[in-house]
Amino acid sequence: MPVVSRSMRLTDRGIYWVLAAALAAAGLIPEFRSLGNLANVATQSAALAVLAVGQTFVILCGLIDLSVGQLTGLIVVLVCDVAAGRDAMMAPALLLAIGLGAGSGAVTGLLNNRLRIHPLILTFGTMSVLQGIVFTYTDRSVGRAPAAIAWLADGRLLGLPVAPLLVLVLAAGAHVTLTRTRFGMHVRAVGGGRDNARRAGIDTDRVAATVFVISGVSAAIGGLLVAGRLGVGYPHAGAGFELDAIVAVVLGGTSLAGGRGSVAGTVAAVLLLGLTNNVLNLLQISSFIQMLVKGLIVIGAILVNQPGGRRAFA
Amino acid sequence: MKIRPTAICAALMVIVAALPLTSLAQGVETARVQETVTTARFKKAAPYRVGVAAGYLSNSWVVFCLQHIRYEASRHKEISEILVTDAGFNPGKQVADIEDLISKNVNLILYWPVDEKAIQPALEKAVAKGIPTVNTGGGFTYGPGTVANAFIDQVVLGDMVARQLFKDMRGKGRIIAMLPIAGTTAAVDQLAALRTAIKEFPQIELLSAEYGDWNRAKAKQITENLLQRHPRIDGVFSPAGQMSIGVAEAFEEAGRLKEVVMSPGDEYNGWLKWVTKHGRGGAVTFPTRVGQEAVRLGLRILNGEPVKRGLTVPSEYISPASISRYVEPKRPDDWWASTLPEEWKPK
Amino acid sequence: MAFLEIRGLSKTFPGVTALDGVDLSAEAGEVHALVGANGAGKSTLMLALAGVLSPTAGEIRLAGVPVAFGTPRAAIEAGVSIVYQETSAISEMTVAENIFLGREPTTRMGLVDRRRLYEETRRLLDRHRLPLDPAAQVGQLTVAGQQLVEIARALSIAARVLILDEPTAVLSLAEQRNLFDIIAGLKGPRLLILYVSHRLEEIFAIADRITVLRDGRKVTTVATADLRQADLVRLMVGHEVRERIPLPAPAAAPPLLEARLNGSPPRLEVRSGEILGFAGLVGAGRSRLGRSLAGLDPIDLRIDGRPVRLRSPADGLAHGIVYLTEDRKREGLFDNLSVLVNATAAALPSLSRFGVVRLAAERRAGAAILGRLRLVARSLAAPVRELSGGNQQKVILGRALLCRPRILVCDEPTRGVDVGAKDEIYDLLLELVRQGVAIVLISSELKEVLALSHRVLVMRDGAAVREFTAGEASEHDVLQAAMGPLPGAA
Amino acid sequence: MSTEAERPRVRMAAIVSGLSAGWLERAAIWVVLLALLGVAALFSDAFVQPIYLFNMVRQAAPVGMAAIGVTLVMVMGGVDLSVGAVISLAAVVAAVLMDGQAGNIGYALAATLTIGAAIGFANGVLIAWNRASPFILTLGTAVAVYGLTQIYSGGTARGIVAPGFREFFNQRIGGLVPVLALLFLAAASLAVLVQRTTRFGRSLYLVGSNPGAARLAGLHGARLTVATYTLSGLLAALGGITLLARSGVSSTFAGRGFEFDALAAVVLGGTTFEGGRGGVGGTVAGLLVLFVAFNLVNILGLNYNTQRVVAGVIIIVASAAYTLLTSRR
Repeated sequence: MPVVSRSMRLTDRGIYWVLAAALAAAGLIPEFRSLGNLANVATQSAALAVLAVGQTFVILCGLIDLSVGQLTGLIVVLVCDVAAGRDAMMAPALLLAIGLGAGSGAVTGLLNNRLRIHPLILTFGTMSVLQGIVFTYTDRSVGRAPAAIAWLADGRLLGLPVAPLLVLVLAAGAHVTLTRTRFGMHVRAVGGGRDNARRAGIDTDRVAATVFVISGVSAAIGGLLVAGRLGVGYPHAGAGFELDAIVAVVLGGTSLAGGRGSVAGTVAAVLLLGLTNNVLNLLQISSFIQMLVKGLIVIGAILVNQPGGRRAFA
Repeated sequence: MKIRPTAICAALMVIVAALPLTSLAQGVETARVQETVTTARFKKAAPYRVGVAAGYLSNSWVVFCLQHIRYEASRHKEISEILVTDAGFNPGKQVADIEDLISKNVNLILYWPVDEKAIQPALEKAVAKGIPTVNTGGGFTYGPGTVANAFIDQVVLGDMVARQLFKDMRGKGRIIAMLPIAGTTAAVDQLAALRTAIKEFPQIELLSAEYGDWNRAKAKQITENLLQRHPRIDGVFSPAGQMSIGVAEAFEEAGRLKEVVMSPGDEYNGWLKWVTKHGRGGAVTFPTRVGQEAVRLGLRILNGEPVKRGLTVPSEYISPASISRYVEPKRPDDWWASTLPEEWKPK
Repeated sequence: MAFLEIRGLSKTFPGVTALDGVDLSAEAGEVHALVGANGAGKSTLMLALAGVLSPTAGEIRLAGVPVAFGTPRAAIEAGVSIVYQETSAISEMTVAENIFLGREPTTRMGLVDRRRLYEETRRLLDRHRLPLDPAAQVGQLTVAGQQLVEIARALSIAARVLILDEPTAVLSLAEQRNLFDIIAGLKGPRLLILYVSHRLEEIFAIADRITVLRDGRKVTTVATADLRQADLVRLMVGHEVRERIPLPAPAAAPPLLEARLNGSPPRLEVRSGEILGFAGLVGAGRSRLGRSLAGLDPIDLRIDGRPVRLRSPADGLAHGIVYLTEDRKREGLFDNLSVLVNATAAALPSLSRFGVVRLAAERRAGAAILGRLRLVARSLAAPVRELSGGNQQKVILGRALLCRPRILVCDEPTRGVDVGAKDEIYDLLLELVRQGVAIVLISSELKEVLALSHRVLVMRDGAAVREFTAGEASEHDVLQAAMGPLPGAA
Repeated sequence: MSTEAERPRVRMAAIVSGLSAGWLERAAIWVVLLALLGVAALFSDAFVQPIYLFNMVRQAAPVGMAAIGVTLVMVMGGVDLSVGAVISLAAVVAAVLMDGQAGNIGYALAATLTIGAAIGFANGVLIAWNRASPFILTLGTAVAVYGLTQIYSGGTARGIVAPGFREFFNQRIGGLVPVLALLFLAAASLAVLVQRTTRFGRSLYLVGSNPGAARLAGLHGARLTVATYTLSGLLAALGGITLLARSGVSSTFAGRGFEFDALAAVVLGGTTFEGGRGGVGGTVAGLLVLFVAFNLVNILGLNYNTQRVVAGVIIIVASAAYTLLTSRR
């Protein structure tokens, strides 16, 4: 019997076409074609890519997590402050980051399951709380990232930039998780119809809690990358990341209603956004016009990519 | 999954509570400012491409500062091009912007940071490639990524504002402080200067320090609540004129403007108008021409001339009586008194 | 001690007692039908059994062991599976993924074994002769297809109890027949099949015993062999069902509505005061044609002899064409809005002035029409989702009537409606015809079409194949036309 | 037990309000508001002073104006995140067009409202005919509009507010009620009236509740979408003008973040992302809950950071309490 893989609909592919077109257009700029520049684009996009991959799980599950930006900020600050530039503190800092990310995600998941309020409002609230915690902790840059974390974010391995490699590994892992594990299927099932998934015997609360944990951990890894790049614990470091991540996920073809989407699309969308920044800079477009162009790109991409959504969350 | 999150949450709370806020504001150290920098390794032949890595551009002071940069560049034939990037308050983007400028082979980078520490590694990359970097604006940075600074000393400015305020209050009373975005150099230095100055005035009490984010509406709303909380406020420390207006309005609407002494603001036109109208407050300037000084400093570095690590652009006190020489009543509030020629003022 | 023993099961929702001390015993090996009017508590009982609802009081024993399924998962693990009335497959996933959702086969690595998933699905589908592609996206299947997915899923789970909650509501005749074969094949000494349905013919065809519920209480359990259809109806509704009023003759007039058809006859015509029935299997194109008439798909139309082009249902309404959808949930009801608002939704232009709704007039009009339909509701302000299926259908009928239709296109007007309400709907259609409305009646219930229509148009594969006039056709003839020249049909 | 609906014993008020939800559901957020006010009053007597409370309404007016529009959009099943950007643009544009001349006020306000409506119209057209996700689309619009604002203004809020403009809107009628607060309450009342009694309002609920059924009932979903987003853009522009009137504007990002405050108010008020529920009345209460919360933590003298924590907790607790009150079905 033939095993047929899931057929891809035309609309799911929109982002790849847009990315390919953007790459082709960018290729006309000489500076863009240098390998160093391409590595820059990939490295610059790494933290957002990790966050967006985590957010893909959440959105596929029909939820949303606005708290990841401030969580990233908190982790950047804590990691730098605890490590204070000492490589010996690398392990505790890592543990702290991952533990905090997972813990915060678990709390969000728990609240989501218990309180039954819309995840947008819930995580809007936790975002505010986390922001308060960050600034209670410090209102200015503190500490220093250890060299090992800086290497993770900015270094090279066998001539290749490390951060994009890390993204590749994580994205591949996420892809396999979503398409090849029972958990991944259940995420899509819960997103496709919570009650129906529940009737099929899936513990929907556990799935929801787990995706928030994944999102928290992705914020932790993203936070490490940001910390490595910035080198210091900058308390505003995470601001706005949540929206960029959500935009990337949706541009990547994942439906805000849940159930449909892919990690590959998300990563492609992150690249598209990074590419846009880079090219507009290289072209010396005024930053004000850049903003307009970026808005138009988001609008254009959503029009190409998401027919069929009619509701706020579709 | 039932126990862990709560435990971690609790642990987090403990961590946050246990770590004291140890960092104290550092004053600008004179020795470092005065240090001489040898610049032979940056010497290059013209023409020069100058990169400006702006931490943000959507702010009228910065817009004026950038115009000063463009104006000064126009006076030097050896500058062939100015490339400007805007990080929009995102240090991660500013890092990327600096990398992009390096890719564009600029010969000099002027910058003002979103967060000075965060972009140091990127700046170090530039310096390593022989591109000199000049910090431009309201802070002094000492580090391998910053070759020189053209700056306004915020500690000095904060100190001038504080002392003028205390003088106007006759050395006693209860004050509130309205500061810019929490964590910025401006907010940190100004508060540190205020706290230091207060030590000499035992009868001055700081009731509350708030962050109005350079936002007039926010400053107003915060003040409205401060007015509820504190039945008597004798003075307002607010070095940023655009927030001072919001603060003053809140006092005025509460009918309590008479009881309060407003500190000097800066040469923000809206504030200058307010000073003109009310004949009080005055200004301690935060000169936008620092941009021009930065360009000149950069050119000297590209010539291989030794320079001081820090070039200070001094703030001046303008009394309410002499404010009329600075205020431009027909211009918008969101405007700065400057020495720019008319044709170079923002359109 | 019976295989399944339910004692004193009660379920109360705030303000509503859905089940009131129901006892039921059923044996392994039998097909046990559960019948009752809408709101009798059949679905609640089944949901409690499937672990979806937890009962307020009472006890369920399976093979003598008390079971309390707190979750659907517990029920599944105990071998109890259910096919829901409304499709509950997840449309973003494939057929195979849906069938084994929550029970996916895995490899030793812990990954989902896709090969085995699809092979097992294929085997399951082949075994039960279900015409589904394991790799198809469920969202792209028809409603009937989605129902089949669920039946397949239930079949793959059911070890001890299989619950079918009105499984045939959306199935075509051939699929129904196939399902009955499957059910017959499944009957075995260890499996209890609980079968919930409105369709009496079905129940008499496949059930061994019948339990009748009324108003949340059990009326009786009887062996099918001991019962006549009329008796059953009386047990369900508590009174005799009236005989239907004979069909009035249509007016001799030029056609009110004409439409071009594929096939023969090449044209559809309906006159004022006439009911034209559409018969055919599900997927034959009846509903599509009905939707075209309402302005949802482009079609060549003539109204009063003049060519008309409808771009939207709004255009249709402007010409007096009102469409009654077959899919109440998806495009009929405004679930969370009140009964009144639901009823007047399409008639707002006539109930408002300068864009302002005349609330008093609206209430009067709504109350009048719903009163005429003998609606049973707590209040006109109650959310329409609280109503039973029959009453919901009445609300939608009321909405149609408030538009003063000249042409009424009804798609499955009695689907999911209990016997009593059915008769009331028939009466209403006949009354409308008497008032000169032209009706296009689309129904899967052959008896209904034949009893009500002046003429019956039979469709097959998107084309018209035959037209019968009243009295001329028997069920057998119509079926044969609908199914085509297949050997062994009907 | 058949109820004879021919003799409707149902009061008219019940039918009208029965548009979307039960009495309890609609009252819940007001209960939360009153409870919060009660708690607040324990901490500071400011919360029982009418002059302070009206001032709070004035503070809330800019976000509130936008929140009215967002409510209507969300009742219809959409969402509009571009309002913060439109507020920012409107505040700058209005000031620039006034150019310090009282004679320009009328023209400036008309032009500003037109621009806001045009942006909303563009949102509506893109959403109605391309069926794009409004969440992301309006986020994109927001970025584009911020870009436009920067291009237009060159990065400075370069307008000059006309004399008399701010004075008029900020004066207190009877020494108590600021004109701005009154204006906002009037706009909200008008919106409640529109939502309850007009065909437009009814259509919002019908389309929001079930677009498919609404289509069959003869409603034009696309036209309604365009009209509603246009209205939302218009109200956001009005919010920008309100902001200019309340505090003057010193930045081209004056309304940044207001979209989330508005969204929080709308959702707290019982309007859901699914559409067909809630309404402007609840939004007003939700908005006041937010502002009481913000002001309470401020007035308690908690520092800015603690304010964020408390505000977040209040948002979560208030919505949870609200859900608890309404979900006993």
